[in-house]
Amino acid sequence: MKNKKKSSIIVLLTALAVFALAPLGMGNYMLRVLNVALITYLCVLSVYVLLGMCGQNSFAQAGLWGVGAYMAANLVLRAGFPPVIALFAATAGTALFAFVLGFAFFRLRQYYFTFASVGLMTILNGLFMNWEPVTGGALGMQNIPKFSVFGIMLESEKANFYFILIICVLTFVVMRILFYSSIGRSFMAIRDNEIAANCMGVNSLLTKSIAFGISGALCGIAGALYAFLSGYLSYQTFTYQQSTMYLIMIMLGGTISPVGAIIGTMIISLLQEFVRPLANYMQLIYGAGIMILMVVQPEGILGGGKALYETLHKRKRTGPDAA
Amino acid sequence: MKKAFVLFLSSMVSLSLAACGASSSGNAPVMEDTKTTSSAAAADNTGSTTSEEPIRIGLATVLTGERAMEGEYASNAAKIITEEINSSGGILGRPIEIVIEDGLGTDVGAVNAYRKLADDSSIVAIVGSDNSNDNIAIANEAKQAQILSTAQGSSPTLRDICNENPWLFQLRACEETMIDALIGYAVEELGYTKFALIHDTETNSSDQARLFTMALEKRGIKPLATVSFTTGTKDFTSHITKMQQVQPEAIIGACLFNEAAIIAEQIRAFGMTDMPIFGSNAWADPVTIGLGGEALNGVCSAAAWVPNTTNEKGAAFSQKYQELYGHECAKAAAQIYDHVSIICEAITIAGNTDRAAIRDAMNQITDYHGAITIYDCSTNGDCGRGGLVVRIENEVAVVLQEIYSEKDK
Amino acid sequence: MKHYINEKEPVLTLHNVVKRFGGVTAADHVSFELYGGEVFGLIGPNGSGKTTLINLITGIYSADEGNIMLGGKKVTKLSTHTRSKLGIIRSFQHPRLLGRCDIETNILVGVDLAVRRRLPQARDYQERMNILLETAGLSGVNLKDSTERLSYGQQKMLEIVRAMLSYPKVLLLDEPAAGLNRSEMNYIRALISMATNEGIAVLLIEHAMDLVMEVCNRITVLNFGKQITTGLPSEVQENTAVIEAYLGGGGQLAANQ
Amino acid sequence: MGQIMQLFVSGLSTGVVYGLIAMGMVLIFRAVGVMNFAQGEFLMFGGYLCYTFNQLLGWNIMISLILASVGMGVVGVLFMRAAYWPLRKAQARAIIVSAMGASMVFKEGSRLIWGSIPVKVDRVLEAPVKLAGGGIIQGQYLAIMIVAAILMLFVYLLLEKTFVGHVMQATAQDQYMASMVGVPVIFSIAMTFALSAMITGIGGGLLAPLFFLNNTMGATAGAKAFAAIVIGGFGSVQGAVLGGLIVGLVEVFGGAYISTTYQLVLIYIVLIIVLMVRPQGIFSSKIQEKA
Repeated sequence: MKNKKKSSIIVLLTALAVFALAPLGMGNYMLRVLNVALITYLCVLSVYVLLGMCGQNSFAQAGLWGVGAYMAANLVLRAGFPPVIALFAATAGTALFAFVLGFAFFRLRQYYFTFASVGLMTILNGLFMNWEPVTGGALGMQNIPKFSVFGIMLESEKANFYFILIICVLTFVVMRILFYSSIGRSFMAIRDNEIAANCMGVNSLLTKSIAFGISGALCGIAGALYAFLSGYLSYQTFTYQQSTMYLIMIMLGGTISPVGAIIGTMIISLLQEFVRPLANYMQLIYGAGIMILMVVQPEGILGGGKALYETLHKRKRTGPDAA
Repeated sequence: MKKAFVLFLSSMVSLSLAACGASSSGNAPVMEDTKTTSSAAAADNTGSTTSEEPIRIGLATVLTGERAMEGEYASNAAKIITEEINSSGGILGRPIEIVIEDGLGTDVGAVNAYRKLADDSSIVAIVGSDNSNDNIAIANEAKQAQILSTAQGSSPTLRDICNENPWLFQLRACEETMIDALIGYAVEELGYTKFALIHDTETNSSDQARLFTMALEKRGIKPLATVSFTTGTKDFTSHITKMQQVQPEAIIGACLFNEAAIIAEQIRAFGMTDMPIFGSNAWADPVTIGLGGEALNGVCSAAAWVPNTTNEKGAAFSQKYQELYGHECAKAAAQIYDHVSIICEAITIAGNTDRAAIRDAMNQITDYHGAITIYDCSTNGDCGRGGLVVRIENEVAVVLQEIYSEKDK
Repeated sequence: MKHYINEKEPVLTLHNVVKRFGGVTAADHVSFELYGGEVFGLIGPNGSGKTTLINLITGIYSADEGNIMLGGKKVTKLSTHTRSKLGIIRSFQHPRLLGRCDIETNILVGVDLAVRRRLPQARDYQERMNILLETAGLSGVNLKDSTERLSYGQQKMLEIVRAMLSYPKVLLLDEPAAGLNRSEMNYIRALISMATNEGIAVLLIEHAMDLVMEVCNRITVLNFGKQITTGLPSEVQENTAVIEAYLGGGGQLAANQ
Repeated sequence: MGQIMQLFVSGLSTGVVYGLIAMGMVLIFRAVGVMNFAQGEFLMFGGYLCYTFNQLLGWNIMISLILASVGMGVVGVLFMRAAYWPLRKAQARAIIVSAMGASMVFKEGSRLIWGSIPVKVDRVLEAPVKLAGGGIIQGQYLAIMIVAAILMLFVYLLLEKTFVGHVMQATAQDQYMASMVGVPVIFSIAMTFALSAMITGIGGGLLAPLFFLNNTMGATAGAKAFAAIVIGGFGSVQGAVLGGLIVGLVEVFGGAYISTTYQLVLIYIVLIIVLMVRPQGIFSSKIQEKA
């Protein structure tokens, strides 16, 4: 058992190393694609926490992403805070925002909550577009400075890549810890059987709100990172469609582990860039691809892989026994 | 078990990254495909001009998604201009080729498309999309990548951004002069003093609404009512009743094509058949007229372009477009035509395809007669110098006034 | 092993509890007390309101009338999770485990509850877990396996183990023996006696009469939500009203005996 | 007073439109228990089919509408077979995702076929009609009201009075039980998808002269139909229609008296309030949760 764990850590580290070395010799374009994919990964991870762990499906994640982004941009541009503080404040602020809303929304069960989240998403997008004093209206907010800490400014795309990568790795680790913690278990208890969870002392409303708060924190970080990376925010980015993309990503990757979020995000983000040369047919192929993948692999790539592994493993294990 | 996932993951990541690496090096087969889609016309003609490597110009537009219409016009126009230039000998003895990338209609997509073009060292300049948001999103990118880029947006915000950014040119008349001319016509010639303003909150339209208000204020008039709506609104009853309440003499509209047509139809349906309407440039666009039909008759608009333009170059292009594609040529197409021609002009002046040289040459263009208007690029913003005040009669936009102004330097 | 521990204070008291669903009265003025260390049987024909009563005690349903007291504290209006944090823990007729998690996670949910209850012994669960798994006949399973790999009986057993790990004051077992084979029944017996030895008050709903008669100290019989009688197993067995109810309701008592 | 009347009339007429789309959505929701995330695309596709017959082939608008509706029936069955049927045993969200993929295919496919420049089709009734109580209603809206009323009656009669309807109802109640008593589940679900697509398709054709057709028209209309279902109570056809009317009225009166900019936001605020107060929707009885 221990051995297995050790080897899987080694493999994970190797994967990380490959990833970390990847940008060498990569152009600005591909780096930006990767950077946005990493930021998207944080949002998809937030869907993992809510949907994968806690069983609650939200379509408001892109809205929370926007809340984080506009919050960070406002703190830096209007209030003059240094980016580091803005990053933390946006994370905490979005988390709090989501947590408080969770208390209202999680009085609703199952898909009623999902419906309310669609409403929240639409309302937030409407605010991003029209609340001029705060979000700059449709024109958006420009000239957000790059992230800087201790006087070091992350000017280049590559520097940003490593910075975002580090944050992604950290959040991944935090999610693993969460997964094995008592909070994580109460999430999963609610997902698998809410009534049984209540009977084992899990407070549904509070626990779901915490899950929503954590997902808000992830979206908040992602939002702040996006604001610093792109330097420009507008309502076009934080849309309901974007939220649906997150769901597509997590479902294609698989909801059973945060690794599914990585797989889903990378596949969808990179698939979009790979089908780029098809120009006019790009979105058609892309949509068809999503549909086919889902039909072929309803449990996501990770779920399908797990099932495949288990059948192979069982065969291997029962084989010699039977003989 | 976890090991399997992780192995799978790592192999996937390395695989995809390998592929990314390949595509980012710039000469991957991926690029070849783009060529075939965007420069079919070029391929036909290269034989007649020269066998030299083509000069490649990027075009970041929107091919798919909600704003795909822009891309349809843009790629059609790109084919015409490529063919035109190549059949007349090309630029610097080399044919041109337009490489199209899809910005998806989102900020992220616009930046990705732009960067993909800018990263390709064989591309000498980039034509930007017809949307101020996209243009603003790429403003800093242009500075970083140091490649001549053009913006099609007409907002004054964009003008200011361009004036600060040596690499970004607003090859379009800033809406300010045009809207001022339209309001001047309405107030001074037609004598209206009571206006109600309806506008979309989307970037261009809200900018236009601001300009309308400013132009009115200049003449000592305040709009009696200002109502706004979001793109995609289909029922304007509440907006129209709000405007009706203040009993305006004329209605000013700043919005996009679909909404312009719907607003016009509903204003007419509610009995205001003779209400004069003054609209932003989208109101006189062939797309809007095609949708709104006779409801648009009598609408005056500050347009950059009408298909039956008096401009010689423009008329020829408009006719060619109509023949080739079977629908009227809209502003979105004419703009691409001008942008590419001006870039080619800059390349000719520069005498080589060095990105910096082309940029410097750009500022030397001070009196270029394009299909839409005359361009003065001595400063980066507000390069288009003219526009039209048009009135729609019998579902055709008729030019009332041609506006032309010198650039203040 | 019938040791009737008559403590002064009951652990759980139901006083005239009423629950109506539309026109049906599923619990009609039910009253009884549960003492620490005793096994209290709740029997009755199908649809007599036994599970409803457990749902009322755990707070899944709220009582229309009457009071439920835990120790000296009134819990009638409290939410399910608060009641479980006070020590009212149940098992389900059909096991409700965390179906997509491994066995260990399921067990740890019980430990989590103990931690949430701020019990000092909560964190040293390893030893108790091993004892419980052995008592339940689960010592052979791989804790990393998914619960789907367990048999139906094992799942039920795991649910009781999970409940026991949270050190309940009152343990409500909803038909633990249904669907179990003979050897698995023995594990149930062992688990129940372990609970009573720890002074836990056990409420047992069961159709397997031999088990009920064997382990219960007292029994109450429900029919159409009404308590027909409450008493020692021997008394209940001879009560004519009870026999009538069972015969009327399909003669289950007779069939089981 | 005249103005309020006008607002009321406009609210009702757009409301009927939302109700019509919502009705199609509810039929599928009842049958398979999952919201169809490609319903807006049915609307768009139906509109384009109608455009093809009416504008490209030059046929009469009524004939075009009927043909478009029949065409949409086929599309509905194909959609069900490709995007829903293989996933019927999977989690609901897998079905949602595959429908989202399908909706992209619809949108982009239509763009490739019909282009991206918005178009329109002929109106059924041309002239605006002045109502007795004050207020004007556009002829086309009147036509939509009439068609919607006919369709609602048709759906009611089909579901309640015919054998096919009973089969569809039975399947909607419990697929497993239905299959046990010999109802061909795939047939019944295919019928439901076809019916839903046909209704929505006619809606698309009727809306095309008012909203104009482009490949993304489904999204806006779909968003409001969705609100209609949630507000009215999903699961019941009547609820969807009434919900549509409420959305229409909230839109118009909210626009007139609160804010025109935030019309859509207002609708969704109402949606959230309704969810908070009465999650099952205004006109729906509570769906008993399984304990």
